[in-house]
Amino acid sequence: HQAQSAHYQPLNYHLYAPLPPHAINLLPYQRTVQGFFLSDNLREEIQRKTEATLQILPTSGLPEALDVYYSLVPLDTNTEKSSRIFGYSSWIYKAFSKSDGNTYALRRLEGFKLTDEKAIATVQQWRRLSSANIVTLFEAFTTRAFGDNSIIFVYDYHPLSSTLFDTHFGASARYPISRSPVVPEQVLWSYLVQLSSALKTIHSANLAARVLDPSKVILTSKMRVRLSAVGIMDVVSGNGDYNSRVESISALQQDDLYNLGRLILSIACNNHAISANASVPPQIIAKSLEYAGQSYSVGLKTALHYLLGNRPVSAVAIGKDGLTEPLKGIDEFLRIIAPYLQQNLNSSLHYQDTLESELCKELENGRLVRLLCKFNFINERPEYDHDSAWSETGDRYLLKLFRDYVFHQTDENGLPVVDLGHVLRCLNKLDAGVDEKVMLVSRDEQSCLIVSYKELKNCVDAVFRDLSRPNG
Amino acid sequence: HQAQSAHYQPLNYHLYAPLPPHAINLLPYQRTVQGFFLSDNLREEIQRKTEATLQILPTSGLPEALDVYYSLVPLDTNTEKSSRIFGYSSWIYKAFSKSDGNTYALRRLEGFKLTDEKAIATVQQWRRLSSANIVTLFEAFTTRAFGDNSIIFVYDYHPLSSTLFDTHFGASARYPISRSPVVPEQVLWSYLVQLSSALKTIHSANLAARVLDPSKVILTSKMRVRLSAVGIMDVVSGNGDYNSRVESISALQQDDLYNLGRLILSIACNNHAISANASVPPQIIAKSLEYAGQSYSVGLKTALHYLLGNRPVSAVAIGKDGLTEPLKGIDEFLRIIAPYLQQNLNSSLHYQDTLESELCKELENGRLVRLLCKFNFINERPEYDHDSAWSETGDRYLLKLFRDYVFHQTDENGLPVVDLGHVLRCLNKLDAGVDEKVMLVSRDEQSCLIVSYKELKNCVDAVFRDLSRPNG
Amino acid sequence: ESSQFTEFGRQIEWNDPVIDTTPSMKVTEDVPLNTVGMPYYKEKLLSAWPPDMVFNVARPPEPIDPEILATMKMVDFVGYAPFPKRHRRYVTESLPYSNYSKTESKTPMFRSEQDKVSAQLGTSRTMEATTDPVESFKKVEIKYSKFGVEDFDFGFYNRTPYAGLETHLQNSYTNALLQLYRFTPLIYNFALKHVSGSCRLEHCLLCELGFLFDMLVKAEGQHCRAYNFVRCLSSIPQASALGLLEDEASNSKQNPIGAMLQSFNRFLMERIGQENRTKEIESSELINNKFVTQLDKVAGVTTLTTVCCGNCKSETHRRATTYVTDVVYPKSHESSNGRAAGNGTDSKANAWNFCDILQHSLESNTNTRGWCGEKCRRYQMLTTTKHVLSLAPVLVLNAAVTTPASRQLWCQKNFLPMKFQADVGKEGLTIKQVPESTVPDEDGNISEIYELVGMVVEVNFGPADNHMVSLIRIPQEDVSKPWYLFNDFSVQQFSSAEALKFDYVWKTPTSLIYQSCRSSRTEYNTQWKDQMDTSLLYSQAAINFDTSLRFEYSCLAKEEAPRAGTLVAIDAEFVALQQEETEIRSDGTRHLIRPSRLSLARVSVVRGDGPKAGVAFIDDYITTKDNIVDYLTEFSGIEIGDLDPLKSKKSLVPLKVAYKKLWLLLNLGCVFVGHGLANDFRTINIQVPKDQVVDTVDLFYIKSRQRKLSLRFLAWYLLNENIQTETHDSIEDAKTALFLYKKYLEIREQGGLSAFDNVLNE
Repeated sequence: HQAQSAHYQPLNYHLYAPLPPHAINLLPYQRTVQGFFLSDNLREEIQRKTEATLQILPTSGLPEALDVYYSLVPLDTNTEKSSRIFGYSSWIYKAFSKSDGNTYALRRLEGFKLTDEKAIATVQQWRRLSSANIVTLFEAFTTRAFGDNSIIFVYDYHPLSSTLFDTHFGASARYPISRSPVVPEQVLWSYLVQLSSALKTIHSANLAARVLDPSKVILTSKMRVRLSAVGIMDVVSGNGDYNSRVESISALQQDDLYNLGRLILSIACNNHAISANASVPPQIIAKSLEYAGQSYSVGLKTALHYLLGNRPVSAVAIGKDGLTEPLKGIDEFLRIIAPYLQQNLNSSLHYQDTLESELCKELENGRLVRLLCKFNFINERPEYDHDSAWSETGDRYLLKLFRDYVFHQTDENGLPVVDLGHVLRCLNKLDAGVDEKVMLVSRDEQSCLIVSYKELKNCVDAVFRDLSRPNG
Repeated sequence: HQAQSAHYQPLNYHLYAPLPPHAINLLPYQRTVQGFFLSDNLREEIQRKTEATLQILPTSGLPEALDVYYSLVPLDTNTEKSSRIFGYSSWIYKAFSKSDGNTYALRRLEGFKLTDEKAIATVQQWRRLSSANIVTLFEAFTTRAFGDNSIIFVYDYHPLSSTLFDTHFGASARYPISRSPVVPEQVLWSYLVQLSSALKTIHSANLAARVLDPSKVILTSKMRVRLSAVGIMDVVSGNGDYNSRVESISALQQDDLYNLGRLILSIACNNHAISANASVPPQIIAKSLEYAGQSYSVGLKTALHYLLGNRPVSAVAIGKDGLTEPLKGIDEFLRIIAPYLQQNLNSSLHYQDTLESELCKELENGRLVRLLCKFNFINERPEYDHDSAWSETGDRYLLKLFRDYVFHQTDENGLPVVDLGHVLRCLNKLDAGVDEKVMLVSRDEQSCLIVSYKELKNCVDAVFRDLSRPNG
Repeated sequence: ESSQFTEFGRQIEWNDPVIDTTPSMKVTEDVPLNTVGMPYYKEKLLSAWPPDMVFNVARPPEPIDPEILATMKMVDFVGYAPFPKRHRRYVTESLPYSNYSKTESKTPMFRSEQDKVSAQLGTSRTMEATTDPVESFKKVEIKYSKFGVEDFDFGFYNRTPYAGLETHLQNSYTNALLQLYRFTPLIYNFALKHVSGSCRLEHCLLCELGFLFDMLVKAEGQHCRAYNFVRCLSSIPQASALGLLEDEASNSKQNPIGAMLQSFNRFLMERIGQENRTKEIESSELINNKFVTQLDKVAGVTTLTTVCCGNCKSETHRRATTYVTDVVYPKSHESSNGRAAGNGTDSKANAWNFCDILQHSLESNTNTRGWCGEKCRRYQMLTTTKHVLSLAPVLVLNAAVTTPASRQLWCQKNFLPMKFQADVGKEGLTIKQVPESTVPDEDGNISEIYELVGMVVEVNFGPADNHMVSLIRIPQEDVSKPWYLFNDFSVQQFSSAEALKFDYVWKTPTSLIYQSCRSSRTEYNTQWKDQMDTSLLYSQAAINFDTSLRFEYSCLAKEEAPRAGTLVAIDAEFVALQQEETEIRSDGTRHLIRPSRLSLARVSVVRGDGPKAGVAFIDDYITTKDNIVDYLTEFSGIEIGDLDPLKSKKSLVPLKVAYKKLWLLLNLGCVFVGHGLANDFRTINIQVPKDQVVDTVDLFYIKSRQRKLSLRFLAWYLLNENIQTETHDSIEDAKTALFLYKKYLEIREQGGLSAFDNVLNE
C-alpha cells in the first residue's frame, strides 16, 4: 500500500527550506529568506517532535487499546536495565488518549500485582504537583490486557527526549569523553538548579522523589531536564500510604538530596557507578569530590559537599531560629545555589522572549497566509468580470492595484523585482491596518489612488465577507 | 476517479500534534502556577503587539528622522510627571531603525546640554548588560533635530507595555482598590524576584540602577517586569565617569536595595507616596511595613525588612568570611528570597513549554507564505499580458487555470465556495509536486486540461526562476 | 473539562483515500494551518526560496510625491490624482538589497579626506556635482569635519565665477534676494555709491548691502557669508516686529518662508529708501511738492490715488511712491482689462497674461463702501482709482502667489515674459509684452523696455526642505545657459527653459526684478572707488563714555595716506556669541553641526613701511549688543568690560566703523600682512583678493609635513622673541607677523629659502 510504505520513509528535512551553500555576510539591515521565518533548528526540532508524537506502528502485537489509550508504540526496548530500579521489568509505550486527543507515555511494570489498594492512591498526590521539571503523572491503573498482571502509570509524553544516562554514559553520549572537564560547568548547574526546583516542589508537597537515577531523568530539549517515573516507587514499595508514616518522609527527603549529589557528581566525574550504586563507599565519594574540585568551581564543590556530606557547620539557615537544625533541607540548599537560580531564571526568561518573538513571527505568517488566500479568493474571480465594483472606478479595484503594488514591482528597466521583504512589509502593514498611506497606480498609468492600509484592510474584509456569505 | 486515486498520496507529514503541557488536564492550582506568565489570550496579545509595533502617525510634527531612526510616534504625552526624576522634560518615541530594521524606544530629555563628554560613554557599559528584566539600552546621542539641545537614549521597544505606576496607581489600575490585600502576594514576589535579578546583573557589572520608580518599571507582558530608563542618571547627573568614583558606587548600590524595598512596599500598601518621595520618614516606612505585615506573609515582611532596615544582625552571608560585613548586598538578598526565585523559575519554564506547544500550531506557516508569494509573483503580471506562453495555448496558461481551480471554486449554484482546507490540500500537493493529476477547465468552459501537480510545480518553478534571475 | 476529541488526523491514511474528506475550513478560523499535512516528498519543495537571496528589511516607506498629494481629490476614503509619469508605475531599485543611503553619496568628501585620497591614489579625484535639474534645487547643507568649515568643499557646489552665500546663519533665508539685488546694476551702483560715502549710521542696511556686494564681487566665485548684513538686520527692532527674523531656538519657521521673504523685500527697500533720505534731504529735488529721494529715481513707482464719492462726486487725491509692487491677481470673474469681456467665453482665465496682470496690479479701479468726508458725511459707494504717474528703471515685484488659481497661472508655459514695454501716458499706463529681441530706443523718452533680471523662487520639498533660491540671468558668451541658480552656496548654470519653468508644488516665484534695458542703466559703475570718503582712517571715532582716555596707537597722518601696494599688518581678536553645536554619541563619535559663532572684538592694524613702521594706527575694540557667551580671554586677551562703553579703557567703536576702516584700506589697495588671515577675514566678513594678502602661515608652511607653524614658534625661532606669554595682543601679533615677513624677504634675498626649509624640517 502506497500510503503505508511512504509513511515509514524518514522525511528529508534538508529539502524543506535549504540552507545556503556558504555563509552569507549580512549587514544588520539585511535578511535572507530564512530570516523571515521560524529558525530552522527550532522548526525542525518541533517538526520532529510532532512527527514522533504522531508515529504509529500498524502491527506491533500490542493490545489495540488499553482503557482509553490506543495505538500503543513501544518507546524503549531495553527491559533488562529497567528492572534494576523498580524490581519489575518495565516498558514504556506512547499512546493516544480517546478522552482528550493528547498523547501520553505509559509506563508498564510487568508482573506487578497490587496488594495494597491504598498505595495506588498516592498517585493522586503526585498528580497535583506542578513542576516544569517533573514529567507529570496523571493516573495509574492495573490491567490484564497484556495477559499478565501489569500496572500502568500514565505520564505526559515528551517526544524525542533522551535520558541523562543516554546523554552522558550511553553509547552515543553527547559529550566527548576525551575533553576534560567533560561536561561544561554551566550544564551541571542547569541540571542541579532544575532538579533542585523539582525536589522543592516534591518536598513541599510532603513527598519524596526516591528515584534520582540518570536513566530516570530525561532531557526533553537542550538543557531542559525533567524528573520522570515519579510516584512509582511509592506504589511499588508498598508503603505508599504516606499519611501513615510521617516520620520516615524526612529521611527519604534527606536521601533525595544525597542522591541528587550523587547524580551530579557522577556526571561531573563521568563515572556512572557513582549514581548507579546506592551504596557507594564514602571514600569514593570523597575522592570523586576532590577530583571534581579540580575541574569545577568552588561554588559547585560547595554545593555538592552540602548534598553529599554531613551538614556543614558553617552553613546556617537564614531567617530561621533553629541554628542547630540537624537536617539538611531543600530550602537551605536553594539558598546556597541562589546566584545560580538567578542565572537560570534570567536565561529562562531570555529564552521565553526568544520563543515569544519566534511565535510572533509565525503567527504573523499564519495571518499572512490567510490574507494571501483572501486576496486570491477575491482577485480575478471570473464572476466579477462585469461587476462595476471591480471596474476602474469601483473601490474593489483598489485591491487589484494593491496586489500589483505588492507583487509586480519592476526596476528602472521594467524588469521584475522579486523582493520578499517588500511583500512581507506591505502585507504586515495591511494586516495591522496601519495609518500609512500607499500610492497605487492604475494599470494604464493614467491616475494614482492614494489610500491608507487601514482603508485597504476594511476593503479586503468587506469584499471577503460578501464572498463568503452563505448565499454568495 | 481511478487515475486520481492511484496516485493519491496521504497528507500525513508535518501534521499538527499537540505537545505537553496539556492545559485541559490541569487542576485549578496547577493552572495558576503554569499560567503565571501566560496572558489570558496569548495569540490576541501577540497580535496586538505586532500591530502596536507597526503603527505610525502620519502627521506628528516630529522630526522626520533622527539619526538612523525614522517614523517617530510619541508613546507618552505626559511630560510634567516625567521631569520629576531626571530633572528634564522627558519624552518617549517609538521609531524604526534604518540600520537594522528593528523598532526602538527613544527616550528624549529635552533641553539637556551635555557638558561632560565622558558621561555619555557610560552608556557603553550599560549596553553590555544582559538581563531579561532590564530594557536594553543600545546607545545615546545628543541631537538638535528638535530645535533644542536634546539627548536621546535608545532602548529596546516593548509594545503595549505599561508602567507599574499605571498598573497600580494609575487611573485604570489593574488591581481593585476595594480588595485587601490589594495585590496578591505572588505578584509582589514576582516583581521582587525579577527586579532583584535585574539588580544582580547591574551590581555585578559595578553599576547602580539609581532609579527604581514605579513609572520607570514596565510590565511588558503579564507578570513580566523590566527596569526601564537605565543608564540615564549616570549621564544626566554628570558624574558619569564611574572609574573616577569607585568609592561611591557601593553607596548607590545600597540605595538601590533601599529603593527596591520602597517600591515593593508602596505597591503592597497601595501608597504611591512611599516610592515617589525619596525621603520618606523612617516612621512612615516602619508603619507601612507593619501594615503590610498584616496582609502578607512573614517571608515577604522579612525580605522588605532586609531591604529597608539596617542590616539585620541575624542575617549572615553564607560562604563569606566577613561575618561583620557592614553592608547589605544583592547576593545576600537573593539567598533570602531563594525559594521564590525557584517559584519564578518554575513558572517561567512552564511558560516556555506553553510557548513551544503554541509554536507547534504555526510550523507550516512560513512554508505556505513562501509558496503563496511565489505564486503571486508570477500570476497576472502585466508584463505577461502579451506573452504567448501565457496565452490560451501557452504552457503557462495552466498556472492561471490552476489558480482558478484552487481559489475560485463554486457550488452547484455558481456561488463561490471559500474553503481553506481545499486550498491547503492543493498547495501542499503542489509544494511537494506529487504525481496526482488534477483536471483544469478553461475559462470559456470549452476544454479541460489534465496535468499532474508535479508538472505544475515544474512550471511554477521555471517561471519563478526566470522572474528572479538578476537580469530579468 | 473532559471534552471528547476526535481522533484527529488518523482517519486520512486508513480511510478510503478520496480527496475531499477533511472538513472544509473557514479562512478566518483559528485552526492551525498544519492540520492539513504534506504528502511525502523527495525533492526540494516548491516553497523553498533561493537561500542566498538577500533582502533589505530596513527601508523606510517611500514618501508620496508632494505634487501628487497636492493635486489629489478625495472621494470617500480614496485620494485620486493624475499619475505624473516620471517613470513607470511601481518602479523600485533594481537590487532590493542595495544600500539605502543613495543621497548621501552626492555630498563631496571633506577636503582633508580628498587630500588623503589623492595622496594615496596619486591623483586627485573630483566628483561632479549633480546634473539633475530638480536635484540642484534641493537644500544644500554645510558639513563640518573636525577641521572646521575650511574642510568643507564648497568648490564642489560652485564652479562658476559668481560667489554663493553660505547657510547656517540666522536669517540666511535672505541670501536669495541679496543675490538678486547684487545682479541688478542700478541697485548695485546705488549701494556702492552710498557705502563709499560718509554714512555714519551705525546700523545702515544700505551700507551693509554695499559691503556685501563688494565682497561678492571680490570673491570671484568663492563662497561668502552675509554675516554682517544679517547681524545688522537683526539689530533693527522693526525687522523683529515685522516677523522677519528667524527664530534661532526652533528650527521650524513660524512664518511661511515665501511670505516672510516678500515682507523682507518690502522692508528692505523702504528701509534703504529711508536711510538714504535722511542724508539726501538737502540735495533732493522738489518735484510736485514732494521730496524725491535717490532711491525713488532708481526703483520708485509713483502713483496718484483718486477717491471719488459716487454720490457727491467729490474727489480726494493721494500721491505715493512705493518700491515694491505686489502682483494682484484678477478674481476669476473679472475679465482681462475689459478686452476679453466681449467674448464672454470660458477661456476668460486664460486670457490673462502677465502684462495684463502687472498693469492691473499697478493701476486699479475699485468700488467699495466708505466714509465720504467731503460733502456727504456718511457712508457712500466710493470709487478708488490708482494711476501710475511715473515708473523708475527698476521694477521690483512680489509675486504674492497664494491661491491655487494664481499658482496655476505661473505653471503655464511662457507665462513670464523676458521683456515688456511700459508707457506712462496721459491715458495712464500701458504694458505690453515685446519679443525678446526688442532693442530699446536709446533716445526715446516715452516708452521703456523692461527686461527680467531674475527672480527669487521658493522651493518646497516638504517641511524638511523649504527654502529660497534665486534664478538670475547673467548674459554670457554661452547663450545656451544664460541663467544662474543661486541655491545658497551652490551656484549652477541653467538654460532658459529650465529656469523659467515653474512647478505647481515645489517651485513658486516669490520676488522678481525687471530693469530698463537701456545700456546706460545696465552697467556696473566703478566711479565710487575714486570718490571714497576716507576721512574715517584719520580719526579715532571712539565712543567711550570716558572721553578723556588716551590710547596707545597713533592715527594716520594725511601724508601717510595709503595707496595701492601700501603694506599694513593686521591681527584681530574674537569673542564667542554662541558656543559650537555638536552631536555626540555614546560610542564616542562626535559630529560638529555648527562651529561657534564668533564676533570681531578687536582689530589692530600696524604700519608696514616708513619711519613709523611697526606702529599701530588702528586698534579698535568693537562694542556689541549681542550676548557674549565666552570672551575667550585666554586667546583673545579681551576681558569683560573691555567692550562696554561705560567701563572700557580701550578705544571702543561700533563694528561698522572698524569694518569700514578696513574696507577703505582694502579698496585703497593696501597689502595686508598677518598670520593665519583666512580665518580672521572670514570672521570680520571681508573678502581680500589674494594679491593683497601676505599670510605668514603660508610663507612658512612645510609642505612635506602638511604642517602649519604657530606665530609663537616662528617668533621664537626666527626673531628670538617670546610672544604670547600670557595672552594674545593683536598689536604684538600684527607686528610680529610684519617682522616675520621682513625676515622672510631677507632670507629670500640671500637665496637661503631652501636652506631655511631644511632648518624648519629638523
